[in-house]
Amino acid sequence: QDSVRIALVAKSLGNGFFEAAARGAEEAAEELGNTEIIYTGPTSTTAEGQIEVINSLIAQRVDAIAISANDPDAVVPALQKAMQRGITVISWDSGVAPEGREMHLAPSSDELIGRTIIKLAADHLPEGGEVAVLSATSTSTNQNTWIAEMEKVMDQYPDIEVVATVYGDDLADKSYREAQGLMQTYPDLDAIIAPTSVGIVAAAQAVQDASKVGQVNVTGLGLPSEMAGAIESGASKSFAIWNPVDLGYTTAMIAHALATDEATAEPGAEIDTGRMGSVTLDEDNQAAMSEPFTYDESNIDEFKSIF
Amino acid sequence: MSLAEGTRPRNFPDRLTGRGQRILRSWELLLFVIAVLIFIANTQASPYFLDPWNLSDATFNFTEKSMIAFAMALLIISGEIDLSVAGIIALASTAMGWALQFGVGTPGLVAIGLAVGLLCGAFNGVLVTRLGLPSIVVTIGTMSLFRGISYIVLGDQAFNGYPDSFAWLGRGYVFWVITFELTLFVVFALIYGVVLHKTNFGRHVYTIGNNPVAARFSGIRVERVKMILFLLTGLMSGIAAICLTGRLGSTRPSIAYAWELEVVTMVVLGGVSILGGAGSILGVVIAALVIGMVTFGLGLLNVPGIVMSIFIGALLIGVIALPRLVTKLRRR
Amino acid sequence: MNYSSETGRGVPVLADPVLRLSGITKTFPGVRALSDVELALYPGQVTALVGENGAGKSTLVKILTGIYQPDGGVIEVDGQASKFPTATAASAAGVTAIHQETVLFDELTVAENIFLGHAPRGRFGLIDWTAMNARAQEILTRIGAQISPKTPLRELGIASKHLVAIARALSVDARVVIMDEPTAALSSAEIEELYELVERLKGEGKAILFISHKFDEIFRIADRYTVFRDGEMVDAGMIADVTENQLVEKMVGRAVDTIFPQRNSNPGEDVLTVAGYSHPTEFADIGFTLRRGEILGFYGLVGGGRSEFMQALFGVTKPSKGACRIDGKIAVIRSPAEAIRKGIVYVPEDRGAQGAVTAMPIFQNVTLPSLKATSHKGFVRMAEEFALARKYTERLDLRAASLDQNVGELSGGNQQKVVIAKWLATQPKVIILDEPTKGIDVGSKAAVHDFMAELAAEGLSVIMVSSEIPEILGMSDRVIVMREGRIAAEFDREGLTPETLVRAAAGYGGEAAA
Amino acid sequence: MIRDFIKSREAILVGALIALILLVEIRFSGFASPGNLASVFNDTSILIILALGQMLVILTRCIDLSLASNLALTGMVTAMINAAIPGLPVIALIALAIGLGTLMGMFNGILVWKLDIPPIVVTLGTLTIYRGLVFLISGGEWVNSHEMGEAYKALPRLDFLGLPVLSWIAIAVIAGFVILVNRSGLGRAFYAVGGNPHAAVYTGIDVGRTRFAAFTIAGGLAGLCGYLWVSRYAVAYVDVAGGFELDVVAACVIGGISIAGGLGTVTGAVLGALFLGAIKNALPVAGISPFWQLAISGAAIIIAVAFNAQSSRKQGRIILKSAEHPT
Ligand SMILES: Nc1ncnc2c1ncn2[C@@H]1O[C@H](COP(=O)(O)OP(=O)(O)OP(=O)(O)O)[C@@H](O)[C@H]1O
Ligand SMILES: Nc1ncnc2c1ncn2[C@@H]1O[C@H](COP(=O)(O)OP(=O)(O)OP(=O)(O)O)[C@@H](O)[C@H]1O
Ligand SMILES: [Mg+2]
Ligand SMILES: [Mg+2]
Repeated sequence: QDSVRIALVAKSLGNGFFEAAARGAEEAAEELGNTEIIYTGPTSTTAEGQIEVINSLIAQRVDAIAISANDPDAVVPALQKAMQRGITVISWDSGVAPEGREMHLAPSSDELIGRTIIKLAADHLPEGGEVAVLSATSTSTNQNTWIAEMEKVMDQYPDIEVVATVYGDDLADKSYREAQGLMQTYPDLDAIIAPTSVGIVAAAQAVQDASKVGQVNVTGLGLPSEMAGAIESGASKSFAIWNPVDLGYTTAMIAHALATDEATAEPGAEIDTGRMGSVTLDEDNQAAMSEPFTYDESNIDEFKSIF
Repeated sequence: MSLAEGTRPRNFPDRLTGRGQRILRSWELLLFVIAVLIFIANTQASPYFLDPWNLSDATFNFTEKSMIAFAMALLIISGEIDLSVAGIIALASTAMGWALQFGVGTPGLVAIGLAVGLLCGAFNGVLVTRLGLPSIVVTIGTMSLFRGISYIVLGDQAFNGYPDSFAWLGRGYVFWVITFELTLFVVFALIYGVVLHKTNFGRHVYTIGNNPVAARFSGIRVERVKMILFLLTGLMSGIAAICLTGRLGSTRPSIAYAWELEVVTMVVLGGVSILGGAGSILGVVIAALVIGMVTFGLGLLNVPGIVMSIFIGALLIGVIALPRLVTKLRRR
Repeated sequence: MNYSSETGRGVPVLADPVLRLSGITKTFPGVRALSDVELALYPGQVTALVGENGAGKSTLVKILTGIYQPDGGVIEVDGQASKFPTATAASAAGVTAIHQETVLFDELTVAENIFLGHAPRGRFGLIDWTAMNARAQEILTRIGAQISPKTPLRELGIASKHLVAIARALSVDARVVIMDEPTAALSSAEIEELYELVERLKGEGKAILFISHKFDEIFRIADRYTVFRDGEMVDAGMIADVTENQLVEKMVGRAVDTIFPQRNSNPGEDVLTVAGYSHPTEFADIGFTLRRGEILGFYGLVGGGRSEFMQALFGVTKPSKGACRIDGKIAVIRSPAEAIRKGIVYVPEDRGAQGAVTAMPIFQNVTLPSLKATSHKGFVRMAEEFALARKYTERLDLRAASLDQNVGELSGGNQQKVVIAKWLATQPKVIILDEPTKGIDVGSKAAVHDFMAELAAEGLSVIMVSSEIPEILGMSDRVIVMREGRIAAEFDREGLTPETLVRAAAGYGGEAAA
Repeated sequence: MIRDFIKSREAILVGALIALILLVEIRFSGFASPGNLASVFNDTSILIILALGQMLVILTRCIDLSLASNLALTGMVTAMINAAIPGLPVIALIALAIGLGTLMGMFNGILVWKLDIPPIVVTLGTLTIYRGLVFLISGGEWVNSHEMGEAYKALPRLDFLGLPVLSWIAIAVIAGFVILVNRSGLGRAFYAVGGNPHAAVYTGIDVGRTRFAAFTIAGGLAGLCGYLWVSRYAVAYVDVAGGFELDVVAACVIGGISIAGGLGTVTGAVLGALFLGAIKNALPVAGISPFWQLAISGAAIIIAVAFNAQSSRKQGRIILKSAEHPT
């Protein structure tokens, strides 16, 4: 029998997060046997690029496409075409509108992430203080959802004030400059929350270069391999992330199950995800993995070589 | 002619070389051979390549870009360039999305897309022809300006919910596997081919590209021709914006990011001289097919896009360098 | 082959040549520009190099100055075989040139234009600007040019630019000075200065190669001559041994009638009336009438504003004031297109930049302003274009390989024929010819003159801008002299003398006639 | 001299720059403080160095669109080598970066020189090729801060006489350029080749070789910037400096370097870069929405080019002697 071919489509190639997810997917493929992972994606984070990739995957008649979308709507027609031709389509990480996929696997629930990022900052500010948000590209959906979720729980932290939200466009230099700008505009800034792996690294570097280690704590979502330096220098006291390896692993497991008809995507369905246990779909055919995991001095060395 | 009597007027033919010889020496033939080779290589490399539906899907890789490339070819032949085309797409798409919020229907959206394209083209055209500014610099500026306005309007938001009739313009099929976009591509290829090669206007475009001063002294309204070309390029960007927006079903400020360089690459690969004065639409058509086939063929092998772009970059330099290298070596 | 023994004819050979060329050959794709050419230059002597357009004179200059490499042949300097791979090598060997084209840099200062490539160096090999300016001043004074070395070149007029080019040639310590049509852009006073300079250089023992189409100056300053025809050296000798007519015959390979065509002019009704044409900076208050079948000469010193006015009349630039009538009707001309439609055409002075589209074929150049006639509803018709182009190029006796040959591949005279053919094809009422024979050899020149006469006889009205007095006197029915942007005088041909013209052009009581 | 300067476009740029700084200062006091201005300069250092390289290329009537890709590739190579062989001294890595960048510049230059391919075509091609190579050698992986050596990261930040070494490198490059451009034969050749390539040949200047030199120098500087960028931001990845090539061209244009060649000054290029740098730094500080940034820099380019064209418009020759010289 032919092997099951699962395409894992990243937002763009050359991003450590997705590389790590691909490793997780490979792990799942090995476990499942007779499964091939096609890890692919466009050069830059555009919808047009992803559509080209999807078209070529449809042409190859892969068995499943699992995509982290650059635009939840723009990729829908292409994915619908894929589904019409019998390809299993799921989204993971950054979602696709419901009509364009069978189910969505969120790395964590938006609510949990929103709560976590403010908590990370607040834990080190018992007296309260000023925090600012350094987001990624202005067009990425998940960033904005998390920030919105964070704002919903702000009343639990009356002493903490969010003074600004700026965008680093997921570019190291721009994020760096934005972080610098924040520190100049708000001399009393206590923390920068960057819910993006590019922004958090750049912000930590900016804090270090401004000799504000100890005054400004950088936190948010980042990868241990990229943040190890910042933890070491003290620019960041802690940060969180879900485990991309686990995310990729789970995605591949679900895609395989749906593609081989071992499971169907419908509200309430429970899908077995190997070593990760199982996920249950909600009424929107969405499933969330666990709460983000927090990394600090105590555990960074253990993870920095993993992802 | 008293003085010419001493020497007999020499007889010379209209043309020295026949049509066959001209074709044999043409750039288009070289490009066509490359296209055929790539086609064969693709059929060998992937069993999925020779499938009408797949090939039909693959045409989306180049149809929108090549529509702009046709107008850009004329503009570059006339000695100017427009790097703001992708910015125009972003702005036109944003304007359509904005109008959509007020319940404007498909015909209205199309009209807005075309109008914004024309306006942007007119803006570039005025800066270049009236103020006499170099187009490469002006359009580097308007490239940021047009897309920048999109960012100001949209920020991190997106417009979506385009009606199906509008989406059809980007996704619809006219007949079997023939998409609406592909039909437009063919129609525009014919129109631009005829305009450039068979009309007085086309001749004026070539003349201006070769020697704008002599063109002016010959009674050609150089500024007007250039203005028309900027308007056409804007209009084609507007049309591309309509198709692309219809296909994506959503508008974000980052739409068509970095397309300007891909369009210019297509035009130059098609044998249009970046210095102006030479080139053909047939060349651009073949170049569009070559780029489409390369990206699709490599895509089928799951080669990352950035590696494809190495391939296309090398193709661009290689195809232009090769004939020069050969003449150089032959002259030794 | 020994040059001096062959052409000696009792001429005392003074010294060994400084520079001797033998067997020099140069081919361009499709053109043999020079074949097996001989030339020797002697210290303290001026050798005139004459030949028709495209005979290969400038090509030889470029070979001597290291810009082109010959395909074969030997260059000997002081009896030593040498090679000039670059312009620097040539100037190091003591060969310097004033080129036919002005080869200067608008954005650099005068001093730097003079010293570019061999600027005085100071410490660490860095350019010493102070020394450069001082030395530039020295040279400029020496050639009698009143130009400050620190002025940006772009602020100079065309004649001053030419003086800078001359200064540049003299800034290297050369033994061989080549001048390729050095007087083409100079006024008569400046030409006089140049002659003096040549005398001085002769006195310093320099060998001079002087290229010109003007026989009066050749006979005035040259000691020797060399004649090129179609890329071959056909004769050489002492100037004292030849007459002007003999020289022309050697050049063209046949006897040439240098007398201007005989015309019976009987101008008809007024065709063009110009009144009060003015421009803020270029010209003021120009008015005249032009009649049917008339040739109206415009004389003046270079830079007198004639071309500027003609271009305004043709719609290239806008006049600030003034009106013109064509056939009695008021005509507003805002663009060349309008001028062409109303029957006025202009053959520009700068053939390469304004006249011909060199990278396009002959037939397309010819039909450019007549496309309306050869096309059908905006669609081109190639066959009709070829027919039209053939008709007019044949009439002008064009020499070319084919009608789809690029104009750039033609010699200067033939390019001019293409440009004229282009305008005749529009069947104009008035044709303005701006320096129609500038840089054209005697053969082609006579052809152009004959043609002009023929056109006038057919009823076309001709305005001829020229800086050559014989041409003006020989061709015009009437002459208008322009000076500093205004009409200085108007004359009938009858009884007009060169002196009167020169006086009018220079201003009464101004510098004396040349 | 002073009067000439006041009328020059450099003076206007200085004025615009000061006005911009004061404007931001009004909204946010402290922006114009020496410390902050120094940090803006430091931030703009890389742009300045690249703009100077690009200036040479543009002076010769060429353009180099591959500078940012060159930077990304050299940056990635030095980072990967640093990660793989931590013992290698930083100076060797810098030499390597410059060497590699120079090679890439030479590749562009040789195609322009020997095969006479239009520079925009050559560098459009190498723009994608060099960037693609970054992906190929890194496999899309990042090189992260903790994988880099301390010395590698520390150099650009080292404080020397109150300024970081990065700033000093920019100052050294500027000084070098002033001498190169104004006092050396090669420097003047750049102007000659761009001002009138045809005439340059008659002056003994080899047009192709001079262009080659411009591309080579620009490439070498891009290589240097590759190291500086990666060590400054302590991260190397495929998209480093993506799209930066157009910023560099924009800096030159704003600085009055004529795209037609042969016209421009070191001061202009530096000021153009500083102007862009100041805008980029001022926006976040002045609290202007980041979404405005693109449109503002676009408008700045258009205004600058319109302005430069206006001030350098050829004054018509004046033939007419006015009334005071009647004949
Ligand atoms: N770069 C070139 N490429 C091709 N052909 C050329 C080139 N330069 C000159 N020729 C040709 O070589 C021949 C000699 O030209 P050259 O310029 O030496 O003539 P010339 O004697 O100086 O004429 P003129 O009196 O018009 O200046 C002409 O037929 C010309 O068309
Ligand atoms: N300073 C200058 N820089 C560049 N070109 C110049 C300059 N001065 C004059 N020219 C050019 O020289 C030509 C002659 O100038 P103008 O038309 O004013 O005088 P003219 O009386 O027509 O002289 P000519 O005898 O050359 O026809 C024109 O084509 C003009 O563009
Ligand atoms: Mg000549
Ligand atoms: Mg003139």
